[in-house]
Amino acid sequence: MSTRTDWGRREPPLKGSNFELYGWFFMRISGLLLVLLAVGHMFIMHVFNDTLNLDYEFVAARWDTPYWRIFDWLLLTLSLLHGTNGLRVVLHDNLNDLTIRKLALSALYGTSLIFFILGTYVIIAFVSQS
Amino acid sequence: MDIDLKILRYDPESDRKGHWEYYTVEADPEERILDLLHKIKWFEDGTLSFRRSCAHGVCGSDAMVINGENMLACQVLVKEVSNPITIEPIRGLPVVKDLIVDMDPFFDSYKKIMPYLINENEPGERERLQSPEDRDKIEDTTKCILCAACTTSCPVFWTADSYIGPAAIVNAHRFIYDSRDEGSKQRLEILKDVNGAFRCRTAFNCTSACPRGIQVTKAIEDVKRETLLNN
Amino acid sequence: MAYQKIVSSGAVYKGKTGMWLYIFHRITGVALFGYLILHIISTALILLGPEVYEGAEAIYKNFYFRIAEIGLMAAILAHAINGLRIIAVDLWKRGSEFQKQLNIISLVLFIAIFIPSTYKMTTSYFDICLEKSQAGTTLTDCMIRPLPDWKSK
Amino acid sequence: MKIIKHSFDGVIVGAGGAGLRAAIEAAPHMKLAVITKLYPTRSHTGAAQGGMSAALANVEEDNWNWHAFDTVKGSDYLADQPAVDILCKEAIDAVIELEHWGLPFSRLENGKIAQRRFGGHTVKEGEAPAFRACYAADRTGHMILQTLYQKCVSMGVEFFDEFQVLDIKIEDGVCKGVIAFELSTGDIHIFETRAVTFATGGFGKIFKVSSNAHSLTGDGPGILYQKGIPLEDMEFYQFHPTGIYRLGILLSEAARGEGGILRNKDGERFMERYAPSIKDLAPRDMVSRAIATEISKGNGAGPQNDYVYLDLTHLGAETINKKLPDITDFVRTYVKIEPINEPIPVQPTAHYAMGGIPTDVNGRVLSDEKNTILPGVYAAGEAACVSVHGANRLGTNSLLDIMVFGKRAGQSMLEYVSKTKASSISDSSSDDLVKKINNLIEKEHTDEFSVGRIRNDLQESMEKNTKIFRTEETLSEQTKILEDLRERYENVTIFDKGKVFNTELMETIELDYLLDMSESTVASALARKESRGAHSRQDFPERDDAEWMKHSFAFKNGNSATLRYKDVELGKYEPMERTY
Ligand SMILES: Cc1cc2nc3c(=O)[nH]c(=O)nc-3n(C[C@H](O)[C@H](O)[C@H](O)COP(=O)(O)OP(=O)(O)OC[C@H]3O[C@@H](n4cnc5c(N)ncnc54)[C@H](O)[C@@H]3O)c2cc1C
Ligand code: HEM
Ligand code: SF4
Ligand code: F3S
Ligand code: FES
Repeated sequence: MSTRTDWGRREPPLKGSNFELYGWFFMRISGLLLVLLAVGHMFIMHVFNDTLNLDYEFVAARWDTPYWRIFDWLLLTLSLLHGTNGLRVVLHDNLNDLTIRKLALSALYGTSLIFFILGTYVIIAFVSQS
Repeated sequence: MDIDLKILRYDPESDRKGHWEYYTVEADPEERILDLLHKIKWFEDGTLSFRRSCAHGVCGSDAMVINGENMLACQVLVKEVSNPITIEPIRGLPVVKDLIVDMDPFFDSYKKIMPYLINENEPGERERLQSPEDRDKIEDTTKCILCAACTTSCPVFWTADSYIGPAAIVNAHRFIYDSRDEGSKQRLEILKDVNGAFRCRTAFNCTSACPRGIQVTKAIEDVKRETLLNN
Repeated sequence: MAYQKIVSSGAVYKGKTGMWLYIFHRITGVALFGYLILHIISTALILLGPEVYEGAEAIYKNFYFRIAEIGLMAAILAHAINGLRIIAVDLWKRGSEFQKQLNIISLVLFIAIFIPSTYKMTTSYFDICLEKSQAGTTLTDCMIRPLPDWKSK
Repeated sequence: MKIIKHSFDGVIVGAGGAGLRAAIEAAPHMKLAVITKLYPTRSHTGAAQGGMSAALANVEEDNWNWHAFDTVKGSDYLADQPAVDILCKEAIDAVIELEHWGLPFSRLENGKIAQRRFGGHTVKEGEAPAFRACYAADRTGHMILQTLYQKCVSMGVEFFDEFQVLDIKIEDGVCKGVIAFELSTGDIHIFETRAVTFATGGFGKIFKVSSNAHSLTGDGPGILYQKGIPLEDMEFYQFHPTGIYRLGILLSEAARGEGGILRNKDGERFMERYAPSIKDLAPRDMVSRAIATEISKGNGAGPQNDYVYLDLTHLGAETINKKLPDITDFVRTYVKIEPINEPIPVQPTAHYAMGGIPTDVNGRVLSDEKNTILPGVYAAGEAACVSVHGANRLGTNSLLDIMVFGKRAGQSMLEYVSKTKASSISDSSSDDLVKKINNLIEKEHTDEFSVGRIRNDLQESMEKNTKIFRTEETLSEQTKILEDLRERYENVTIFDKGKVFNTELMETIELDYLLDMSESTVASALARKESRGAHSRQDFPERDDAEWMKHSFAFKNGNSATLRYKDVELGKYEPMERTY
């Protein structure tokens, strides 16, 4: 047997980014939490209660307890993050032109950030007027 | 019996838009779709172009969309598909002529995952030992014939051509789970890229398309979990 | 040589259930994100006081919106259940082997929750409508007319 | 038509097992190009099923000398024994080397490479069937091809995929380069090089029912034959006993190695009568003749009494699914029966060319029967004739052949390149070829002279007249038919006038080689007045060692061949009667 030294060539060890892995994993974990938060929220507001009965007082009463404010803020944050990351993947899949993709992604991140700030502000700043 | 075929034709020199062409050929129910294509090519219309070689499903030349699904033309019999038979080139790769697509991007993806055994230890005079159980772990994925039926059936690949595709992941799996290989860390590193395994959205088209019956999605899922656990 | 990427054939790829579920999950996901944004806006109006908030809410108080609401419920429910299915396929070692069974379980689960919820949301609409309206109002009236503003009554 | 020029130290034509193995040897030390008309992984080596022999002795005592004995006896004593010794001795390293490169062999409980029985392989010179064939289920060739390609990828070997070589330039008896046609563009590429290895595989497409791929058209031998290089032992073409009825798709001998049995229409295990000691595991020529004899005696099954059964039903689902998964899948796909419960209809199928481009044991091409070496030209694999298979190849020895002699051809190339200076090739060297192609394209298309029809007639007539049993009469008839076909070929016309992927044009040129292969086969067969190995003359049923212990060399002479002969190189094994 001849002596060879090239048993399988090795490239310099790569250091790939974990972003995609974490993004993927986050989608599953946030999905699990959203089952509680989003589905829970929806059933409470739309099924067990009726939205016809939903008025200013109802909201004010709910946000009287900090727990519901935390619940809603978590829902806001997680669904925005989950949705944004989801849309990031959708844009990545469908826009092969790099400039267009970059623009679209920037718009997405900008929108999400604005609505995150707005939503957070509403939840924190709300003071019942009644 | 008479079989009607409807074939998507494209010729970069004269027909840049592509069109459907209709043929009728006489065939036995036991004949392969490939035999019908040959009848057209040899006795009717020599310009019809497609790849083929082995004619029994082991070389991976003739993946095409037959009645809306990816198959090897040499592996499907006339009696197994409904008449008329529509045939198109596989999707997501540039069409070169008729049913022939440019396979280079596909093979480039394959080459990216370091598809060769990596083990720097001197193996000695005799074979490396491997238990039958360890060998079984790679039984499924070593069957791959690189026909591209899986990759070109994947809805993610159709729109995002940078996606490395199921075939490359299957071949990475073949080495990652080989007890003799030591390069799995690097391969997982490559596959966790934006264009790697995490682009897969579990559509399962690949698994149904694979003419070798490889559990393609399962292999991809193994790789995803392996990446997660090893990080 | 300039190659054409795909000669468009106009024919649909006959994918399996997984492909359709993938498309479906994507559509519901994007739709839900759109709804989320609208929802944040409409909720934010609450800072402007009860009149503005309730004025905006009043737009929703008709039967057509109730149908849309059922649609929203269905979308969240379906996206959530399908999401759980995807999580099972991804994180459970043998998930991909039981793909067919998981599909069936998801469908059954969806129907089992969707139907009673829809029932509740529909009947509750009519109950409230009849309760708040003048005597003699029929179900058809409830369906075609916006709800009376019982607050100001 | 664009003409593009490249310059390399060496070129390998063909990326099957033999070509890739040569490339692995040569690539690290020179500027090498591998040109292949198919993507490398589409080569027909990938279709090989049963195994690759080497006396590893993993299951039981074994010895490469016994392997050599079996090979020589199997060859009906026509193989050159020194070459056989090399083959069998280097077999062991060849298998280990593949394992080290990652080939996923099936394994024994103790972790070693598994081995199975195969036709004609015995222990202690004929005592009992031997466990010698190393295998990976029934897709050994697939694994070999993949592993070699993977090795090439890891080494960064330069491939020209889907380039069809159509000509070689030899000036003053020295190789100058090859000329190839790029399928995707229709451009002509001139490869300036000092050394060329032909590893283009077999030419089973001269027959109608064949286990060979559509691409196996004898291009390498054809190109050289047209340049005046002879073809050796062309009368010996192997017919594999178990092809799927009518389709010819191979059901590996491994099926019988694992215990499968051949039965005639009455369910009788007829091989007991033809080879009492090893029965169904007799060499292929004998089993194929036995089947043909059964059929001609009316013992064949089916409405036309024209096939026999391969019975695996007693092996059990477990063995079948684990050891023969692919071939049983072929049966399910193409015959629509369940081989676990039903016997499979089979008939002999054209399988392997023992003959081909004459080479020495280092892969160097010989330009005549006096062992004159043609500098810079090499051949390996099924395209070549070393000769280690003689008049009949043993199963599993071909995968071995491509590994052992592929490597040696690569080494010879290296040695030659390191000793010679680069020479140049003129830009006009592709002129003949361009003219030939333009002629074909310009001719008005007529149905009568279409490639498909001529080839069809060729395959049908070869099937009828030159298959397992031959006589003076059938061979003379075939000679006449071939003359007629050649005349039609002169007028051949094509439909496709385009540049991009003009596969019709390529098929037309391949048909030329198929005709060459047929003409040399028939001429050699007509001349050899004896029966030996796969060459079975009903008018001369006996082997005639006094007169015919020699290799034939067929030189192209118009539409026929001139024959000359070379003595067989004998060794330690004395010719004896071949009984099993
Ligand atoms: C169905 C089947 C089963 C078999 N099973 C076994 C077995 O179990 N054991 C065993 O030992 N043997 C077996 N054999 C025999 C063995 O597989 C072959 O003899 C061997 O693989 C031939 O290898 P090769 O490298 O010479 O040619 P191939 O693998 O046929 O490769 C030929 C190459 O040449 C290229 N080529 C051809 N013409 C041109 C051209 N003009 N220009 C450029 N490139 C060209 C092709 O693209 C291809 O890459 C089997 C054969 C068949 C058909
Ligand atoms: C209720 C519980 C939810 C669960 C269990 C859930 C689960 C998931 C999962 C697992 C994915 C990844 C799909 C894949 O990788 O193939 C996903 C994608 C997505 N989700 Fe959700 N999700 C939920 C709610 C939401 C909500 C409320 C929104 C809206 C903001 C949303 C928007 C999206 C989007 C846009 C995607 C990307 C779709 C794609 O990549 O095709 N999801 N969801
Ligand atoms: S995994 Fe299956 S479908 Fe995909 S390339 Fe390999 S053999 Fe073809
Ligand atoms: S079809 Fe595509 S999305 Fe994943 S499961 Fe298969 S690769
Ligand atoms: S021709 Fe080889 S796979 Fe179909």
